[in-house]
Amino acid sequence: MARLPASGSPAVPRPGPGRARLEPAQGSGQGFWALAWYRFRHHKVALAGAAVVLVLVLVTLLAGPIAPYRFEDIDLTARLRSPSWRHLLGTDTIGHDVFTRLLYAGRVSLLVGFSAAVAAASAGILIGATAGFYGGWLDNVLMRITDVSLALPDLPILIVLSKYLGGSVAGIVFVISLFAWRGVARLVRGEVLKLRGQEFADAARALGATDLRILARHLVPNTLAPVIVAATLIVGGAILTEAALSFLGIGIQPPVPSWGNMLQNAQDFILSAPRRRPQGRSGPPAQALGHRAGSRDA
Amino acid sequence: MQRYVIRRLVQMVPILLGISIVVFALLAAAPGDQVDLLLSGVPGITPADVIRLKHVYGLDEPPHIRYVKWLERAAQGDFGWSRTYREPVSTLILDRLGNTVSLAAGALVLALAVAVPVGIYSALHQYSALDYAATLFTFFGVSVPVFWFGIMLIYLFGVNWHLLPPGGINSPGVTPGLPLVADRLKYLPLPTLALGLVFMASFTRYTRSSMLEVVRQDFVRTARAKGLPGRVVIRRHALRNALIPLVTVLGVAVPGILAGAPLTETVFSWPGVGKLLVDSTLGADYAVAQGIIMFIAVMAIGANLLVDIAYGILDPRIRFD
Amino acid sequence: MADPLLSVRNLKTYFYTDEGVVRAVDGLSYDLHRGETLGIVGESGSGKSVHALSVMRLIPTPPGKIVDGQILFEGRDLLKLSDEQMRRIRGNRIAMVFQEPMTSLNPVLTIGEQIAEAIILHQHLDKRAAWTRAAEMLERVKIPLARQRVKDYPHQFSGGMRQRVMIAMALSCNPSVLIADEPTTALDVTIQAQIIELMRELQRDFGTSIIMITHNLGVVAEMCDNVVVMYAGRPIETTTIKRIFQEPKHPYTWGLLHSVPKLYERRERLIPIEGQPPSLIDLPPGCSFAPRCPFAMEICVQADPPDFPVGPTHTAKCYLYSDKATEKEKKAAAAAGLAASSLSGS
Amino acid sequence: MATNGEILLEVRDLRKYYPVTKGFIFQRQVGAVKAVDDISFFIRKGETLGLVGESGCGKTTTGRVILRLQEPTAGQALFEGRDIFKLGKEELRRLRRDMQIIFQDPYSSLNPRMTVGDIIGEPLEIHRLARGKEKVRRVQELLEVVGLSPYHANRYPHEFSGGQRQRIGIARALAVNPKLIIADEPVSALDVSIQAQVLNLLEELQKEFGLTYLFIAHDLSVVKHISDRIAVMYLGKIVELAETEELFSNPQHPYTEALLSAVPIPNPELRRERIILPGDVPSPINPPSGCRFHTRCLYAQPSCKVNEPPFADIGGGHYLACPVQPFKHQRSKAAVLSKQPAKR
Repeated sequence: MARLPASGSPAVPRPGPGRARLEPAQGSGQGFWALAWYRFRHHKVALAGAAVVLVLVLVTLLAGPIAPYRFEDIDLTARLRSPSWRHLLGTDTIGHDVFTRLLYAGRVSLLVGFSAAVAAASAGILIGATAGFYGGWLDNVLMRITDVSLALPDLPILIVLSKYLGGSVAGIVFVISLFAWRGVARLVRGEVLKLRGQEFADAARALGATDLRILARHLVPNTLAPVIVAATLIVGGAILTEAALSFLGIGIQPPVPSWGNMLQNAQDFILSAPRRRPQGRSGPPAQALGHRAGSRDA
Repeated sequence: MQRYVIRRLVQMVPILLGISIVVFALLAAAPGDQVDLLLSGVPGITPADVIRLKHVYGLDEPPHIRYVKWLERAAQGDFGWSRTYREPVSTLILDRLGNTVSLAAGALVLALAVAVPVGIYSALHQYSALDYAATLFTFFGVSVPVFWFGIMLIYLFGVNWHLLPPGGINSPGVTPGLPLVADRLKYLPLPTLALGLVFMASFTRYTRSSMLEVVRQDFVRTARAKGLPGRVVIRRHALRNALIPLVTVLGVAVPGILAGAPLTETVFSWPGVGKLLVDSTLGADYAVAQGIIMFIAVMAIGANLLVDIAYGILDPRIRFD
Repeated sequence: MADPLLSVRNLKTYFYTDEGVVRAVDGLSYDLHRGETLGIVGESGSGKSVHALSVMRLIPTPPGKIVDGQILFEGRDLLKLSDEQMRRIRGNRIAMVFQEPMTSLNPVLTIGEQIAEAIILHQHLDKRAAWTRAAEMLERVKIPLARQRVKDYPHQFSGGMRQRVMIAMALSCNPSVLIADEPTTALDVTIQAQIIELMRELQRDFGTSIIMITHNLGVVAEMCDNVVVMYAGRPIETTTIKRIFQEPKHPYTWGLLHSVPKLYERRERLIPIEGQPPSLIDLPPGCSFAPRCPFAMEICVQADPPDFPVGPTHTAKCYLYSDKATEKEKKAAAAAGLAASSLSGS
Repeated sequence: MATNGEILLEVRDLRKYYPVTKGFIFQRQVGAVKAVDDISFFIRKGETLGLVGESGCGKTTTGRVILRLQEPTAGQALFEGRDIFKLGKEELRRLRRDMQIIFQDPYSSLNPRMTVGDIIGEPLEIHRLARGKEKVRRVQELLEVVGLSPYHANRYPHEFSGGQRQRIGIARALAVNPKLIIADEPVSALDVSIQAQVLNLLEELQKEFGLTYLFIAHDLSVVKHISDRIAVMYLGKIVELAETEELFSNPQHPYTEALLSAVPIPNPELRRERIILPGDVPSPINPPSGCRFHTRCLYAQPSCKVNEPPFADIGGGHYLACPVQPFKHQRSKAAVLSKQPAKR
């Protein structure tokens, strides 16, 4: 991995008096969460993204009541229909209602996305915090592995893996988290290393706090903000990866709908029946867009 | 510098060994091998045949022995034999590597060519209309999956408007030489754009934020205090400092592009190693899959090495380390 | 005395932030004469550095803006010049040295390039001559092996050496005004002594007028002829170097002098200035120091005091020196040591 | 200051080297940064020992190693006769009630995610000194002791100014009723008008609670103000140690002399010829041979390059590491200073 230029220089400048600080020093009277909420509210893009995500989550969770059909329902008499009041987004090659399947597929996607993010973030925090806090050879080996594996293109390996482990939602979540924890681990390790050198961590040690207490009360809570951002990115990334794998035919298998396998279906159809509009076009992109937007700077 | 490069090259050896072990282990752990597949495919095969075949292929040996044997042969350029294509894996890969590399290189160049100027403009004219447009584009770019965007491109340019071929790499029956190259140029734009979009977006974002950060640095203020005109301050003082970190992003982008290749190539029926990987995985052609992953790993790690070296050349703080 | 070289009149620089308008500099006036070293003293947030960037017209806009005032340099108002005209003054007639030597030089250019570019720009020398001059300047600031070191990059120099490079760069076009913004704050004390010595020597040789911005009263005493003390964006006392230390008139100046421990003075309890510096967003209506002032009167919280003359070349922004203060109040202040105080021995 | 001469902490031959390593996976040591290299001193009960030096001289490392925030390379540190460096984990945890630290940076020394009450209450929790209502009461008491208000307990660090944060840090250190406090540049990040408030507070607390301070700083006037005795460090070594008055009126080491003369005096009448040391402080990775100061010393003899001077008492508890004492008569340059009123 390329090293970024170190800012460390022989004479560390003291944060001496005379340097202007423009941040409000006193009297604002808010806790950390209040401050975070304040910033978030004033970030229009983040707010818009969050709104989109919220709507999507609600809609997919309520897929049962909302959807007009069951996802496996097939109407062989009504194949490849254009959007109509009966089939809001039309039907696919074998007569599935596209709108219904889009909703259920969203459920699968969100499930995969959130599960992978939670699994990867937990593993990442655990490994990253241990490596960063204890250092030494363990850290060295762990980080070399992460460095190298981060330099590898993950999708090709995922493709091979999911051929055997995929197919089911659980399998896909497992395979995706297998690769997603590395980023979190590296992030947490970096943050922990930085925080460990901060004086409040030393203060806790000087007070006689145990390692566990220092980690749990002082270090990890301070890494959570960037971890949450990274985790939301994992949600988006996992949804895309699942879609990609399903699109290639090695992810979620029909009849369970997934945005990926629906697109695969659509592609076959575009090339074979060129005059129709492809279906599912607003699915994954809008979803992912919401996620990315929502996670940025949050 | 020379010693540094040599040291890094030597370091690549254990890394590649590690990767090959991991990949080999993963494939070995996968249920079902070539013979098991035969078992379900060929009628009338007996258990005795299975034992005999497994022995012929060396599959009855423990995995570590098999790995060592594989490694021995791989070191001599022999990555095994493809069952489906009935060709040596190395020939198979080398035949298609060119297609993938040209696609990836095209995507990278396209991404950079758009991202760097847009990112710089965006940073220097923060909150301008174009900055907002660029930001919006960035969101779009990083959110859109390659395969969806590819299908849309095919649908619009290939199917609806008939401007460009919807897939493939060459029209049938084109004579080799210049006509072939000219013909190829029609097939390149869509997959290149599809593959390059994400990187275009993320490079733009990176250039913009990097530039914004540099412009706030003390030394830029020093340059202004010298009375240098604004463009000189930007060109001589800000730009280089802002673009050096972009090199790091390139290092991360190369594996990313190689990762995107299977999808793009599948969507556009582009005969590269990515599509080959997908096909061979679907067809349980292990030797091919393993070979391709090793090739991709070498390319990714090689790119990383180049990035490190480039960094050393560009940044005097590292050059004089 | 002749006309001042640089004359700042009622300068106001505000920053428009989400939290409100930060009045970083709020009505600063002073004169700088030829060959003079003027100290601008204040704590963090007093507006001394923002003022320096205002004179250079380097305030980042937005959020900052010079909203009022004049900066007369050789009779011309710098605030009325076009960008192009101002550019020709910056680095040429008025140069600046910054606080952080570690980050103020471009890491990817050699120091020769960085010094020479200003010389080429303003003195219209060719590249070769500019580099020769750059090397000469490095010699002037006593960098060993200067002729070879022009080809080195900033990271190959220590903090003290980088500050020398900054000074060489600033003086390379022989400016008439040098603004030094806390040039020694980031440095160790023995290195600080080297730099102060160097600046004094160069001022003798080049005859540059210096505006020395610092929070360190010792540095002021060592280098300056006259002093402006700033508090919360406003100048509260202006006088000569001797009078500021012997007869500080403003309660803040007085408090500042008593709150720092002295190296060669009998050990006694320090008299701190109580309370915290005010936020520059919600300044109190009266004197901004009134909430911390031990001598504050009723009028002090109602109206911002103007400058009162308290000596031939001495003004203080304090109602104690007006007829608003009763004899009793004046006496109380005098009894506490203010006004009549001369720093015994020190 | 009430010192009864009893020694609270004695440091003997303390060394702290940081290995300089190279290598990708298998790191090998190629050298060492000798941050602290064989120093010895003691602190008496109730006194303040000032440790002064320029950046990189090892003064901060010394403080942290004594607290075992970093492990020493060699040496002993006897606290009430027990060697701190030999304590087991649990014994060390108990010792932390007796030794505390106050940090330089009021911004990074308080956990931004905890309320002031949690920050000050944490030591009470860790050592099970108080819980529930009792803890709340103790925290409020401590806040008052350092000059803050009890209602500040519910606020977060970012709502306070630098000086107030430093008070919070002091309250945290006081919570365990320590005997020794290592104050690591406690006022150098503060504005001058605030420095005095904190210095006065530290002095008051010392009187009230009978505290012993190891006061680490680079600002000589501050160290002079607060210390009973002062140790001067240069490049990992203590070069001189003496009673404050003695050190200032009779500095013996050429480095001490230069350091004193380098401090700008806030008195324009006293513009004086100063001793300007040539060059920069050398790197602690390859410190100069012999006396480490010889490369910048104005009085260096050829032998200084070779022989490392011993650190010895030259009489009256004045310790010095310099074989040449040439400048009793050469000190005319700083003579102006002796015109000051007598100090005793």
